[in-house]
Amino acid sequence: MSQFDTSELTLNMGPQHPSTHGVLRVVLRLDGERVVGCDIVIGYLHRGIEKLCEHRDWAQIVLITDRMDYVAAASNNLGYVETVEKLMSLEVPRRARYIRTILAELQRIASHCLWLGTHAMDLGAMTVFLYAFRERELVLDLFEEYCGARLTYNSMRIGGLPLDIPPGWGAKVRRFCDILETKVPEYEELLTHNRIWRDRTTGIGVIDGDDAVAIGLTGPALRGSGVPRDVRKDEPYAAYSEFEFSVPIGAAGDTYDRYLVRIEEFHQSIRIIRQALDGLPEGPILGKVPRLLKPPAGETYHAIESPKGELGYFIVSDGKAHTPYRFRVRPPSFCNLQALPRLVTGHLVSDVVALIGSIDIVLGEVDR
Amino acid sequence: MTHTYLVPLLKILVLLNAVLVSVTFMTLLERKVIAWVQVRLGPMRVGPYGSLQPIADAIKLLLKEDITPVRADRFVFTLAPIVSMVPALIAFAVIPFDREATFFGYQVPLVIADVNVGLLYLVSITSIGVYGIILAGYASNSKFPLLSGLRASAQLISYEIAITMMLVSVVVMAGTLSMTGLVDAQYNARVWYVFVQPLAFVILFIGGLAETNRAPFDLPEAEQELTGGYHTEYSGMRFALFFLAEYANMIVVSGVAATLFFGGWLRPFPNVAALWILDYIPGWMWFLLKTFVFLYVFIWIRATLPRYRYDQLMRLGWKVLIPLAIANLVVTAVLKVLL
Amino acid sequence: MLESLVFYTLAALIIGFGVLVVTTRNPVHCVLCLVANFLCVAMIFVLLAAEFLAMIQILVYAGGIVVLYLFVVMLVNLRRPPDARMDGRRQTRFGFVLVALLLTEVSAILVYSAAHPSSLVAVAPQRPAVGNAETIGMLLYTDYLVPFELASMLLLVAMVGAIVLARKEA
Amino acid sequence: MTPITPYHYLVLSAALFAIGVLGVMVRRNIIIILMSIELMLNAVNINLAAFSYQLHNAAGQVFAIFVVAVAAAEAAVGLGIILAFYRNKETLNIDDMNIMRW
Repeated sequence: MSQFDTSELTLNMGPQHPSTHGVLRVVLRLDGERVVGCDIVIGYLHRGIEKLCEHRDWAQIVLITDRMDYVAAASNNLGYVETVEKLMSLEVPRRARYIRTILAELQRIASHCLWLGTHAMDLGAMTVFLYAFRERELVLDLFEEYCGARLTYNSMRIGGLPLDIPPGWGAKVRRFCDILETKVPEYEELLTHNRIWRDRTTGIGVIDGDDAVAIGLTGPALRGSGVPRDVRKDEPYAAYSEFEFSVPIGAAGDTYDRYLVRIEEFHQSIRIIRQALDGLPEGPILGKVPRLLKPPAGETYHAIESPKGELGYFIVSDGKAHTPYRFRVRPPSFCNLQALPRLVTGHLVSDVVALIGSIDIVLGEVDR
Repeated sequence: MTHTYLVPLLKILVLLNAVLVSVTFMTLLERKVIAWVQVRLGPMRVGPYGSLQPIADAIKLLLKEDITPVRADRFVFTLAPIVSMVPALIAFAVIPFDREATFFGYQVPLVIADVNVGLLYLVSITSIGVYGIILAGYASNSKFPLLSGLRASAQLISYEIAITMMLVSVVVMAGTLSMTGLVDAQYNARVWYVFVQPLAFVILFIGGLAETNRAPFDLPEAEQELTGGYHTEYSGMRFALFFLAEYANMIVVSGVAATLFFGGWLRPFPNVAALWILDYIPGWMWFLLKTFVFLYVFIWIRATLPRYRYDQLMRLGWKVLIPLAIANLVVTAVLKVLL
Repeated sequence: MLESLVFYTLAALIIGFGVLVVTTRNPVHCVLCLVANFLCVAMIFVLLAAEFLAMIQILVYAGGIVVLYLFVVMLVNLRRPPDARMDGRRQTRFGFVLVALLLTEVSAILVYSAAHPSSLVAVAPQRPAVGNAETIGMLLYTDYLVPFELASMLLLVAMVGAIVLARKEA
Repeated sequence: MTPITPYHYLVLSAALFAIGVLGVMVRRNIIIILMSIELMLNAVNINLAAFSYQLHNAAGQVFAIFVVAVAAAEAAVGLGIILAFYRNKETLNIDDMNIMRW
């Protein structure tokens, strides 16, 4: 009887849509307002970064990596320089590693602020957006003072750092940590126990740990499902092995848990930054790096925990050219985005925006 | 002749202008209040502290190109903003601002039409307002507006039931449908109805939020989901009309709440003679003050709360508000008969 | 004088919108004309001192029933190409004959009764106080309680029926 | 102009009723046929209200309210049937509705 009853409506969300966080295009098949199918169309921001990197010399690539996850440029820099250091077996001075950690954690805070603001905005809580951006602004100021740029920092060098921290910068970072510690409860007051927020996020886009691993989720999206995987803990890089911090995990694997995980990461980042500032050693900031970078022939994969998940670089060097032979990025946003069709099916249109926000993507990184 | 035709006409003229002006300045108020909540300044460029911003906005919107999509139903597309604006304006006809005021020696009641079915009139007029949204959604011939139109009509019809149920319990208390009569009843009962019918007031307010498509029930125009909803395809003055209608509806709901539950033009404690000092403030000032408080709360809520989801909204309406309203009505009626 | 003016204007509008409902091809426009027609009829009720009825007319008819029609028309239109909405004519000749017969009958009755005024119609048409909600309420809950309850039963049955009909079968 | 008498209302009502009948006969779209029936019900309501006014008796209005209730019930069930039919047959043409069951 109901054989004609396939009243599916195809709704094209994006690439110009307020909640797709850039130029993501989601083609939804709707039954009423319920999503029965979802196709993701990407590539609107493709700039050929991987190919481009094969035609730049090793030092120039740092600058290009800024343009992938442009809201977490320092993390991208860090991942790249560490991969090359691993390839060349370079020793990085301890002070440089500490400062890198501070920068990476500040970047995590900035990225999470942006995520929180836009995620809350997608669900209609417009004030959190401006509150979160207010704190992000402070991070950007700190970065500006450190390297002169506010978005694309180009803040690391192979073998160390281009600049030492300016005098008094450490104190400012400490002050920022104090401020943020009072502001995070402010966000939580507006959201965490808000009935509407909980109704909108609990039970939405549930994915259990095994499935999350199978689908390749990483970062807070994976930890929200209760898998305690964090590259900082499991395969420590920079100076993470020297600090104490915990890896927050969720239980239900829904949007609310992913939200809680990220909120807790604010606190953990503050903890790491404080420890790093306390133990900041003296010394050089740049190791012994040859004038002409020419890594030996070989290949290597190295991953770091970017704010969005596991950011990995796979670089092949043929040992002859001054450029990588092959350059490949494992971007967390791209891999996490694969979970979206699975997460949204069965939910409503309103949940689609919640879920896009909840897996925290940046299109610059998805498309590269 | 003067009294029968001229005075009402003048009243209509004055009220329409006052409403339109206050509606435009509502946009400024909203932007300012939300800005303050969000620790920013809001509009500051046009006029002192941005006070002339609405005028600049109006000029901008008037001068903008009025685009009609090619595949749209042109007639309905033009009609829809008008249909949403007109009910919002004519609803003001029965809202009493004061019992009467003296102008040039004339005693003029400050209500355009004190009809004996005033409350019913309000309910029916607001029920017409839904057409604007549905028609806009249909006429745009685009999917986001269409979804929005469907959402809006379901939402408005569901919340109308709760509101009407609740209004009935107030009417049971007062024994009249006339708006002026409702205020008089509160005067005679020596109490604002909000203290007798707190539940009814809460339901009216929540329902009012939903009826005016305000946050957290602004699903039909959810920018983040439906890219603006039913007015996605609109531009220029037609777009502005939808917004003006929304703000005018907010003022209507606030005015109704003030009249029904907060004694309209009555000063606080109207029967306590010791507070005679309050009488120096004219009644219409009290009314406007009360209305303004509600408008402020509307904006405050918008700045604070996330948005409901469609199914949650329907659940709230049908499974919470309507049963509560019916229970409230039954209890009110029983008590009224017993006491 | 004014009353005549208002009446003739409203009557013209009612007839005009009525004709449009029947003749317009686009169903959505038909529904719009229907709403306009109902609003004019509501104003006729006001003219007849039946304010309560007028409000019910707007609230239930214009704000409720016709929204339902609009909904269905929109849902149905969605899935069809625009040209499929076009609506041919049927039974035209028979329809007009029927209408002509009807009008003849009515006008015959009118002419006859104008010639023989009955005692019923002779009551002076001054403005009576029957329009208000109180009188109707009293009548509804005393003299016409049984029809009232029957009407509510009818609505309940209709509601159940509509749900059963509209529900998708699993 | 002559004062408005009940005859005026009766003529108006008759005309509206006739339009409704015409709609039922002429149109093919079942939704519009239902709408024409609503027109006829309204014509009846005008009559009821006019007589109620003329006779000083609110009973006419009470019956008009019953008519509205019946119209609501009719619309709900009628449109439900139409939707169910449309889902199965993909048509709204009344001439295609010529079987009692499917």
